[in-house]
Amino acid sequence: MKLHEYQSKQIFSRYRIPIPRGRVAATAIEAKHIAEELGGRVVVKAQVLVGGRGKAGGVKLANNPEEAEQFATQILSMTIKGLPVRKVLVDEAASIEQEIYLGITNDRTAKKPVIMASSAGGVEIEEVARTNPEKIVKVHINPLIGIKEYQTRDIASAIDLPRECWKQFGEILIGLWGVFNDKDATLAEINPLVIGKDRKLTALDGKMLIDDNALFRHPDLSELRDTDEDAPSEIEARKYGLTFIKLDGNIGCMVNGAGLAMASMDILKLFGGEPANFLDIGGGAGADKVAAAMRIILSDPNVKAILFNIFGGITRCDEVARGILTAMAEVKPKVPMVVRLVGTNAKEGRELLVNAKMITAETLAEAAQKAVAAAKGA
Amino acid sequence: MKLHEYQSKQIFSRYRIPIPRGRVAATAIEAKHIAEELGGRVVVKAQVLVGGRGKAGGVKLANNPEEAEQFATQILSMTIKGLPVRKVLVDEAASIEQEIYLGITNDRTAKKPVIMASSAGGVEIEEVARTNPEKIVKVHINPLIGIKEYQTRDIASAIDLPRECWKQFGEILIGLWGVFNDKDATLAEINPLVIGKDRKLTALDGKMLIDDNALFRHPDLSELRDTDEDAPSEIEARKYGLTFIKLDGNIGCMVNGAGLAMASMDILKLFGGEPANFLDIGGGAGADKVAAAMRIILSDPNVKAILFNIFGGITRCDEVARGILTAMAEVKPKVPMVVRLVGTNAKEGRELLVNAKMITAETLAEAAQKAVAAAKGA
Amino acid sequence: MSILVNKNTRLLVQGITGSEGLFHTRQMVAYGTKVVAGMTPGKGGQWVDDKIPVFDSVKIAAEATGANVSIIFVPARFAADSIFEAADAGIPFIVCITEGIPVGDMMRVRNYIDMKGVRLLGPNCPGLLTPGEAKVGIIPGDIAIPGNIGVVSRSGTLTYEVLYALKQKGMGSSTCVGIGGDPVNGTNHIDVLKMFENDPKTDKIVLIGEIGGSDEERAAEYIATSMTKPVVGFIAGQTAPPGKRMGHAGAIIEGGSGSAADKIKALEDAGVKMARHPEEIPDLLR
Amino acid sequence: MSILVNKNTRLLVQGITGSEGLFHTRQMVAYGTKVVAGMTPGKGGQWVDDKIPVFDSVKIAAEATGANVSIIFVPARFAADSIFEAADAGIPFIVCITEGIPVGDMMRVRNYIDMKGVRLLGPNCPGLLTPGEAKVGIIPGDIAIPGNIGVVSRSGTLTYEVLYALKQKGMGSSTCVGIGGDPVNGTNHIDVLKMFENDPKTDKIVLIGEIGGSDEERAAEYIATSMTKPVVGFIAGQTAPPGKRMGHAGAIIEGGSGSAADKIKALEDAGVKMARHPEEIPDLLR
Repeated sequence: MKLHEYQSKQIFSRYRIPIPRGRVAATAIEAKHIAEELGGRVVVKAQVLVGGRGKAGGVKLANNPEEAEQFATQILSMTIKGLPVRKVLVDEAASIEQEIYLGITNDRTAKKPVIMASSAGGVEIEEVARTNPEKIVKVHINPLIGIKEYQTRDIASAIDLPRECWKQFGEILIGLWGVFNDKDATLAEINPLVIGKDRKLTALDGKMLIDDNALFRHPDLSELRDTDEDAPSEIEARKYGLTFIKLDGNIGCMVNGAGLAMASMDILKLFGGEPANFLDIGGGAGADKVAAAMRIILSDPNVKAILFNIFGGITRCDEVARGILTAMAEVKPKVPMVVRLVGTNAKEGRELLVNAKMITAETLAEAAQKAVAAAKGA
Repeated sequence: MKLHEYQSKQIFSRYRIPIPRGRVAATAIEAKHIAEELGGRVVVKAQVLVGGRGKAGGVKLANNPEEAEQFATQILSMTIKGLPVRKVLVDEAASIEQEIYLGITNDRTAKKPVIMASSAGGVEIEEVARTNPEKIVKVHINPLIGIKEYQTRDIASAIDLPRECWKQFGEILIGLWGVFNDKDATLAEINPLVIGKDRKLTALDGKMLIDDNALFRHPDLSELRDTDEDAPSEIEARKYGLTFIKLDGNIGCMVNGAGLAMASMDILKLFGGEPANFLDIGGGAGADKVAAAMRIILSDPNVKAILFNIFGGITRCDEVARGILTAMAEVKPKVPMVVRLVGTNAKEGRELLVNAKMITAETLAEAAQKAVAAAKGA
Repeated sequence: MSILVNKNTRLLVQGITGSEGLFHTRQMVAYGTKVVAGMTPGKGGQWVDDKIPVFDSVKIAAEATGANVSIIFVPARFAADSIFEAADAGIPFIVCITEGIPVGDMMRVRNYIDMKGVRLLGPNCPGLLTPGEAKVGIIPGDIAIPGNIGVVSRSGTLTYEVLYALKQKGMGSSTCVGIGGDPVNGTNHIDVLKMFENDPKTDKIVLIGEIGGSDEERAAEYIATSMTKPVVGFIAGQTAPPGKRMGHAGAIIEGGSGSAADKIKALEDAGVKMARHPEEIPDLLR
Repeated sequence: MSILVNKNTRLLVQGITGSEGLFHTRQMVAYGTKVVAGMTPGKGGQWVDDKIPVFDSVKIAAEATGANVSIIFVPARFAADSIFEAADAGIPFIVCITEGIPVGDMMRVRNYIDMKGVRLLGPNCPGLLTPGEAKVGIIPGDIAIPGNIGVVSRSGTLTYEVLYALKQKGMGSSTCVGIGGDPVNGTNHIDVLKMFENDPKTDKIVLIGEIGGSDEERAAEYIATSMTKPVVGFIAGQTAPPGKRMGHAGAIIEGGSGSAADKIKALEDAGVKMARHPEEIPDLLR
């Protein structure tokens, strides 16, 4: 789950990471009032859960409250990469001497959280990794003992931070580790962390990703979820515990298991088709869940055929068949459907579907080829 | 540093450990008001930093607010083991089905915190250790990963806790570990943890010791220090960074280093004397500190002689000598003083003291014998 | 022979009285796996199907029954604690089926068990199967027959698909190991490849990977430098769009690496024959 | 020979620019100890007395100078971090002089360094001295001469008293080790006794203990079962009142055990000759 910049920075500031004075606004007039409160120049920043808002014109420097209002009006009417801007953050403008990148994420290979820091802040770290990989300093944290002060100094030294800033930097990094660890983040990032003309460090921008699996420990964070970032069909799928991702093709897919679902998409492509979605109904799905999945697939007008590939294990093929029948009775689909049932109760499942006018297949390859043909014929 | 029961229980409750409703009172009329608020029967408990207050009559069950006032009046006028009772805790009376002991302390041998639990709660754990050692369950906590839920169940099972209480017990124990770990406690104890007739668990009494060395991390706890528990001379000594403990003998001791200080006391005893105090001036003590130490020793009217045993290392003997001269000029002591200076700048120190009419000694044994003789002669 | 589990496996089931735990315990028993004990806190003293004693604690269960492998079916929020419990009780091999464990929990678990020298398979995995000897997990027993092919996979049902395809061609496996799709897990491809390389009953190996992470790339390096036995591979997720999760937390394309194309290339360069789809695998093994 | 430190010791001083660190660095250099590097965060690039380079980090200092022992003189609130830093930098032997480190910090440190196989002496200790070879710590160099007596002690100045008494009688020591008085420390009596037992230069041993804990009792058991060399002992704190701290956090009489009487009895039962006061020790060694 992604957090907005203003949400991340609010959390940072609870961990004593200095952030600019500022507040979030949902209307241009609010933005003006905040700018008046802050006095002087402010930055008006679109709060959307995608990167590249700067290039899209979603970040503007305003010299006075009137300008702030004007920019807020513009920005609040924007849609950036398909996401409507619903809020802007109005922060006091900073004096910037140097921009630093500082982030903590998980290193799955090392099985440890890793701190990444770079003196080349202000641009995306992926960009730095591509152009100046030697500028990124990486230091692992042993999760059993947490971050150590000496590590903050090693990093400060490695990115050539002025010595007078080491102490502040150490406090900020220890705070960022606190955020990352306490909030079950998978990313906690300050970019840029700026050194001002007064030699004070400030987190000018903030980004956090929270581990969805850990949200049960963080009811306060769960409430912050912004569903804008997800397609409505994905939100609907989540309600039923389905993992659904909309794609651009025309063959709907319903599979149990993520790996098998990906393999099923791959084989469609191999035989010249294009999957319309990734859909994993998970293990042990009952008829209700299957019916919901089918409704979601069929809500996509691009879908010209559906491939069901179910390998029964915990999931029982007869349950899946029942779900298909339920959904068919309800939505009366007009597209051809190819079904392949193998494993637990496959025979019973096939029998249930015998009158459903579905195309059947024995092997995955056969099923994929039939689905591709059906989609083209339709 | 010891915390009072009410302070410990306030901290417990922040870690979601259930405690009885109640508040602390400094006057009998306050106690009455609290009893009125609580309604029903209340317990009035002396808040003093010594054990055995129950036997001393410092805990009373009151059936109504008037009784509460009356008991509070009595208890607030008491002195328990030399400590005046300045506050009482007024708690609602509990229904008690079973009393459990639950504590966490440090096991220096295992180098790990250890949970101690016993179904024989309500009495001091030292008493249980003496009479029913098999009734104490001990489980170590790995400080790198903290307490694990399974450990709470293992303990619940080992003390034969009713199964319906395991979940509550687990939450309480995890809370107690949070208290112990977050607050740098050296002891966090609930005794008794009671099971009520409604099968709910409540921490009826609470005790915490905080690691003095960690107080720099806990300014909030430092403020809670109750200096009543220490003799005034010990408080005065702490101000100067001296470790002083008053004893019952008549030979004052000033030594650098805790081990050497104890050895010096021991040798006095060996030669028939009785030390009046333990006093470690620490390493590198300057003249000021030495003078303060001497004033503290001489404030004890029992002192008939003083033994100075200084083994110079970081501590310079000439500095110590200067401190002795300063203090002598100020307090004009009338008791004989035996001084032994060895090590760093011993020669210079001895020269400084040549006119101070002190008894000198070469060896520790000689110094001790001379001090014993001086104290007897006086 | 075989790897990790066999006829001498004495299995303890953590979470045995839950619906999933109970269902799969019965399946494992039906397969012939020696399930010697179950564990559910607060249910100690009960029996499952009048045959398997249930205990309150792993330690007591292991002491009483000599269990040497543990399998975990408890809900995600309790799963890390269950792994700690098994590790602290001295169980040397732990299989965790549970899906959805926070990655922070797994970091702590992994660093701790490494320190203790305990092996973990999973989490979020289907477990493993030594056909004809022991089924420890949820892989359907009837889709695989004994044989000389070692199978290691990050996926669940995709693995079944492969085992089923092998069986259709009369090919069997020595052991089939599902390592799970989580970003931080206990056992990775290389660990299992090493065991297969040293297992006299295994002659050929099937490696099934997914997009995300770099486990397959590291496996490729190991295959190139240290393996003598032939390996056939398949990578799922060639059509997955960059940056989107495909159900498994691990299956995220991370900054250009971890893509199916990169993994396929690395494995091909290491001499692995790559299948275009699962049903091609049997032919490539001939 | 000798134990732990000798002519080949290449010492790094953490906190070298602090007043204590600087004072004792000069003392150690004057004694002949090879102090190869200093470390104070933010002071990297400076030099101490134009001879010892100062670094910002232990890792960089150790890589640049080949330091193989580190001594810590930093304030208590930073000391645990300094131990972690030295351990993570691969220093195999760390001496921590600092007094007043929170016991919770030391628990974490000890459990961590045990996992890493790093040896720690202290904290709250005077360090150690191999007369004529190396002084690593604050024991005054001129109170001991080379010889065949190994000294191990929980105390500071009391140890000096013993060394001084030995020197007065012309007796010298192989190595004198101050293990420190804190309740949780890195090296205990048994660890040092084992090293002395195996050290060909050590013929006799002096063990100095204090009230509190059970380190001496465990040492007594080790002496009784595993030592061939004679041991003379002394325990301080016979007159200490129960339950009161005597400066060292460890010196608390814990529920009847840890008393001087118990320790003396345990050591006597193990065949250790016990001195009644420090100056009796030389005679008991004859």
